[in-house]
Amino acid sequence: MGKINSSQLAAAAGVLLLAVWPLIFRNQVQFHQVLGMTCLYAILALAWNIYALSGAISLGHTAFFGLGAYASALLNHHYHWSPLCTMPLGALAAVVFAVFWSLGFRRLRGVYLGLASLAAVEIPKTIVDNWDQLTYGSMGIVGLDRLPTLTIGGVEMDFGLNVTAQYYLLLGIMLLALLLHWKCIRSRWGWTLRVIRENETAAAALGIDSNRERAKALMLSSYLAGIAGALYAHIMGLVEPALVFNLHLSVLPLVFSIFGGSTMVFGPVLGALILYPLEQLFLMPLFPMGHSALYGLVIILTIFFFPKGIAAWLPAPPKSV
Amino acid sequence: MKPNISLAGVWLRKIACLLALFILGTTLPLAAAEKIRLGEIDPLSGHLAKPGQEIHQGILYAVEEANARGGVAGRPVELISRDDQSKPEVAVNQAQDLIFRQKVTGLVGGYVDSLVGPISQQAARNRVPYVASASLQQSIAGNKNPYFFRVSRLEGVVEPLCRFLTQTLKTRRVAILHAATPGSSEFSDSVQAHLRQAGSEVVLEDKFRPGSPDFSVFLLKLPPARVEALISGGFYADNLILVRQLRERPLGLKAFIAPWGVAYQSFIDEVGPASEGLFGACAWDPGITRPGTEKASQAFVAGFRKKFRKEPNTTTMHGYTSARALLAAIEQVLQGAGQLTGEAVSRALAHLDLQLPMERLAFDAHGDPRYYQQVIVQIQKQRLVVVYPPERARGRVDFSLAAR
Amino acid sequence: MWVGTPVIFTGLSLGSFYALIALGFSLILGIARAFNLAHGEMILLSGYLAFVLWHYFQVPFVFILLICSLVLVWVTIPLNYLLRRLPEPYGLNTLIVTLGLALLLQNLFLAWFSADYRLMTPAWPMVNVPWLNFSFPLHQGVLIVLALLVTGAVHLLLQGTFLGKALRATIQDREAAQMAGINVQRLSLAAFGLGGLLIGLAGPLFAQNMYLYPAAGVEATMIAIVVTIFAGLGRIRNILLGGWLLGLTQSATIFALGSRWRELVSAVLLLLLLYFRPQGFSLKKEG
Amino acid sequence: MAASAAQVCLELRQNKKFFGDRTILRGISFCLEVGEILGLIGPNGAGKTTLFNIISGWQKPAAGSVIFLGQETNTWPPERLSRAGLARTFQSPQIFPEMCALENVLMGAWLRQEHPPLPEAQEEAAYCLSLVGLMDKGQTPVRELPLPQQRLVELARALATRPRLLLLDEIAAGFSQAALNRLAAGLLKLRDQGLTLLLTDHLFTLLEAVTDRVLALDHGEIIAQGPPADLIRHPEVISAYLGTRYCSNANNGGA
Repeated sequence: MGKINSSQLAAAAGVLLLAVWPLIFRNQVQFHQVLGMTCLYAILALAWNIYALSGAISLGHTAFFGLGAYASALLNHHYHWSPLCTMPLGALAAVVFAVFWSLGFRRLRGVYLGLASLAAVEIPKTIVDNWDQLTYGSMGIVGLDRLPTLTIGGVEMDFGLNVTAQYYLLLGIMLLALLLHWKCIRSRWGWTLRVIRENETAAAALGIDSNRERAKALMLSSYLAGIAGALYAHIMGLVEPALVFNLHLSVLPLVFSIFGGSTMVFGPVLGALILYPLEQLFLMPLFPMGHSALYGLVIILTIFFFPKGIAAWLPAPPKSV
Repeated sequence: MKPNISLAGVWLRKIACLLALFILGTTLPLAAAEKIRLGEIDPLSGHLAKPGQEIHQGILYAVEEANARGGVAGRPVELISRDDQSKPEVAVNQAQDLIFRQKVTGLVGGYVDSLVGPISQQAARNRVPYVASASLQQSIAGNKNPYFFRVSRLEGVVEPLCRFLTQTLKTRRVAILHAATPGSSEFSDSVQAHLRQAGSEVVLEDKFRPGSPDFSVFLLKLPPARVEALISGGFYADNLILVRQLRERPLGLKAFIAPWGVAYQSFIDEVGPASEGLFGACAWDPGITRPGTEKASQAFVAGFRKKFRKEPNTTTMHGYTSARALLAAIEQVLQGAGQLTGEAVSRALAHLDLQLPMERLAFDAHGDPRYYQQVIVQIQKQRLVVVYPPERARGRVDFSLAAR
Repeated sequence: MWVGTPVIFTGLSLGSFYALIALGFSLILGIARAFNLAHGEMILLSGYLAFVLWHYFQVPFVFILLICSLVLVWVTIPLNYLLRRLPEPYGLNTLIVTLGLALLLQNLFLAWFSADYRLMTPAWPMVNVPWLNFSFPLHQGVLIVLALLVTGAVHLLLQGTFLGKALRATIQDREAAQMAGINVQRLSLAAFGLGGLLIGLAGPLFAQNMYLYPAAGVEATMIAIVVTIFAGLGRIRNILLGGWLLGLTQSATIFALGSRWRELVSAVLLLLLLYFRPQGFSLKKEG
Repeated sequence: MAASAAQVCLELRQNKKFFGDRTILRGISFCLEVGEILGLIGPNGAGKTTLFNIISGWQKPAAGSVIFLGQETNTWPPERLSRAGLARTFQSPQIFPEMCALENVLMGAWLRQEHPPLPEAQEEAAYCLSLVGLMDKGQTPVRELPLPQQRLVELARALATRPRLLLLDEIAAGFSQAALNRLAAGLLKLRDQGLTLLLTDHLFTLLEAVTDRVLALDHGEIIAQGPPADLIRHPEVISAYLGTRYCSNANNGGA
C-alpha cells in the first residue's frame, strides 16, 4: 500500500482514458458503439481466461454465453421480468452447465479437454434448438426488453437506446470483471490456480485438489460468460441458437486472451481493446472485402513476434507475490 | 533485456503514430457535399457470402446505372458497402458507422432476418430510411417503423407454393425438410398451416443444420410414409446435396419443391441432368419477367452481363430492386425541391409506386411490399419454365419428369 | 430388402468420408502436436485444385487424387517450418496461428473462386447387390474402399517401417521418444508430409461429396476434430473405427429420431466415450 | 491401541499391487515410528516407487491397508494425504517451471492448509530454502537450475508444508560427496525436530549416513531388513543387486 508503481499508474491512466474519451468525442457515436461491444467481448475474454488460469484451454465457452443469453431471454419473454433481474439469474444457467462440465470432464486434460468442450456445446445448443414450446426452436426470440433506463445521481441513463450510456454500463461491468480477474491472479487462490497450471502433480503434493479449484474457476468463469451472453441478448433484443451458440464466440475470447497475454491481469482486455476496434473501425471500412485476411495476418504476426502477448509490453509488475 | 524493451517502446510509439493518423484520416468529415451517399450492409464474407455478394452486385449495378444516367436529379451517387459477417452486432456497428461517420442518406441491402432486424432498429432510431433486400420474417415488419421497407416477404413465397401444391399438383401427403434457421423454420410453419387449411397432410417434418453432408437416410423414410411431395426449406448448398441424393434411389415422389436455391441457372449447371423436373420458386429470372417490363429486364440483363461477366439471378434482382426503390424516393424528394432528410425520403418511399422487372413496388403501412409474389418454376430441358400461377405460366407441369 | 441395410451402408460410407477427412488432422496433431485449425481450408485448397482439373482439363478422377495429394505436401511442409518457429506453448500457439491462416485462406478463396458453390459431379453408376436385393451408388462404395485402403496403407507404414515405429513412439509418449534419441523435429516434418498427402486426398472427395465455397473449411475442420476425439490420439485404425461409429450413429439417429437430433446424439455419445475412456476408446488403460 | 497409534507414524499391512498380469508388490508390511528414519533399497523394478506411490496416494493398493497417523488412508487422494501431513518428492522433480526457486518454496508455505499470512510464509520459505543451501539461487527461474538443485528446491518446498512424514524418492541422485554430507546433516537435524522420514536411494551412501533401519525390496517383497551396516552384507541383498540369476539361486537356497 502507499507506494504507487509504474504498472499501477499505467492501469489507472488506461481506465481513466476509457472513462473520459466519450466525453471528449461526444459525437462519434459509432466509436461508443464499437467500444461498448469491445467491453462486452472483453468480459467474455476475461471469463475465458479465469478458467485458462488453471491451465484449462476451453473451446466451449459459447455454451455459457448462449445459456446465459437464452435463460435471461426466456425469463424476460415468459415472465416479463426486467433485464436487471433476468441477467444475473439467467447467468446461473451457465453455472449449472459448468457443474456438469466439471463433473464430466474431471479426468480430461490438455487437448482432450479442449476437444471435449468443443463437443459439449452441442448439448445445450441442440436442446435449445429443438425445444420449440419453450424456446421457439430455430426461430429464436425477438423483441426482448432492452436494457432499462436508470436514474443514477440525478442523471438519467438510458442503457437500452443511448449508445454512450450503454458504453458506460458495459465499461463498468468490464471493470468489475477485470477486478475479479485481477483478484484471480493476485491472491492466494490465484496462486493456487497458477500452481495447478504449472504442475498438477506438484500441486497435489502440496495438498491442492486441482479438480475442485479448477471447478471453482469454471463456476466463476461460466457466470461471467453467462452475464456477457445475457447482456448481448438484451442489447441486440434477440436470441437465436445459431447466433449465441457459435464457435466464433468460443474462439474469440481465446484469441483476445492469447493475443493480449493470458497470464497478465490486463491481457484479455488489451487483446479485445486492440483487435476488435481494429477490425470494426479500420479494417472493415477500409477493406470491405479483404478485412478478415488482414485480421488473420495481424494475429499470425503477433504470435510470432510477441509470443507472450501484447501485455508483455506493459511495465512489469514488481517481482513479489 | 534492456535494448529489447526500448525497441518495443519505439515500435509502440511508431504504431501509436500510425493509429493516430488512421483515426484522423478516417474521422475527418469527407468533403463532398454534392454526392448522395448510400450505405449497404451485406454478408460479403463467410457462410452467406454467395447471396450477400449477389445482392451487393445488384445494388452496385443500380447505383452505377443511376450514375450513368447523370446521377439522381443531377447529383452523383456513392455506394459505401460494408460486410456484416453474418453477425448482428457487426451489422449494428457498421450501420452506426455508416450513419454517423459516413452520413449516408439511406441504407440498403441485408440478408437474413437476424441481421435485417437490428439494422432496421438502428435506422429507426437515427431516422435513416432502410430498404431491406431480402427479408422474410413477419415479426420484423410487425412493429411500426416508418423508416423500414423491404422488397420481399414470406407470404409472397408461401402462398403461391401452397396453392400450386393443392390446386395443380393435388398432393395429399407432403413432407417438409427445413434448415435450422429462423427464416426456414418460419417458412416451414407457415407452409404447414396453409396446407392443413387446404386439407393436405404433412406426414413428415424434420429439420437439419445447414451444412449437413447427408440426407439419404432421411430420404429413406419417404416411401414408407407414402409421401407424394417433398418441400425443402434448405438453401442453395443444402439443395445441391439433397437433389443428388434424391436421384440415387426411386422414392415414388410426385414432386420436389424448394423455394430457395433451385430456381437458379447456376444450380442447374452444377447439378446437371439430376435437376430435371424439380420445382422451385423465384421472383425474377432473365427469362422470367413481369409482363410489361420485358424491355427493362433485358436491358438489365445485358448491362449486368457486360459489367460482371455473369448471369444475374433472382437474388441479384432483389438487391437491384431495393436500391432502385431507395434511389427513386431520393429522386422524388430532390425533384420536389425538398430537403434530403430521412423523414422526407421515408415519406417518399411510403408513397412509391414503381414498375420494376421483379415486381410492381409499393409498400403497405408496415413497409412490406404489396405486390410481391413469386412464381413456381419447373426445370425442363435444363431451363426454368414457369408453371404457376396460370396467368404467368409458360409451360405445363411435366409430371413424367417429376416422378422419375 | 431389409430397411436397415441402406441405413448401415450409408452410415459406413459417411463414416469413411469422415475418416478420410480426419486422417491428416489427426496425424499432425498426434505426432507434431500441432493443432491445425486451417485443416479444412487446406482440404478446400485441394478441393478447388481438383475442381479446376476436373472442370477445365477433364482429368480422370484417379489422377486428380494423385495430383492433389502430391501438391498439398508442398503446402504442409512449409507450414511445418513456419510453425516450428513458434515458441511454447506450442499447441496453443499453433491453434491461433492456424486460425489466422484459415481466415487468410478463406479470403483468398473468396478472391480467386468467388463465393459461388462448386462441386464435382462425375457420373457414378448404381451398383446392384442381388443377394441383398440392395443397390447403392458407386461413389459411396468407393469411399468405403478408399478409406480401408488408405487406413491400411498408413497402418502398415506405421507398423512395418522404422519411421513408422518412431512415429508411433512419438504419438504415445513424446518426451520418452525424445529421450530415446528420436529426432522429433524430423518426425514432425514426416507427419506434416504424410498429413499433406492425406489432406490432398481428402480434397477431391470433399469437392465431390460436399460442395466447395470459401467458408466450407470450417465444416471440414469440425468433422476432423470430432472424429479425432472419437478415435483418440492413438492408433491410425481407430480413426476409421471412430469415423464409422460416428457415421453409423448419425444415420441411425436420423432414421430413428430425425435429423434434428443428429448433433445431440453424436455429442452425447462422444462425451460418454470421453468420460469412460478419456484417452480414446481402444487404447489400453494406463496404470 | 491409542498409545501405540501415537507412536506409529505409518503402518503398511499386506499391501499388494498388480499391473496387468505382473505383480509389482506382493504383501508388504512394515511399521514406521514417529521420528524414525527408514531407508528403502532395492534394484530397479523392485517396487520402491510403486510403494511410495501407494503410501502417498498416487496409486491404490490392490489389497492390504495403509495406516497413516492412525487412519486408514487407502482410498485417500494424494492432496488429502498431503493436507494430513505427508509430503514427498519425486524421482523426476516436480517443480513449477515458470517460477523462481523462492516462489516454488513459497507455494509450499503459503498454500498449505493453515493459510498463513503472506509475510510469515515468505519468511518460512526463505528459511526452508536456506535449509537446503540454495539461498543464493532464490531468484533463479527453477527450470534453469541443474537437476540435483531442482530436487533440493522440491525438498525445500516439501519441508515448507510442515509435514509429519516426508518421503524422499532418490533425492541424492547426482549429488557430489560434499552436497551429500550436507544433505545428510540436514536430514538428521530435521529428524531431531520430530520429522519422520522414509527415503529410497539407489546408492547406499546416504542411507548409511542417516537411516536407523533399512528395508531391502526385491520383486515386490521385503527380502531383508535391519540396520544399514548389517544389510549391506546380507547375502540376499547382494544377490538382488548383482542380478536375477543370482537372485533366483538365492531364493531357491533360502527356500
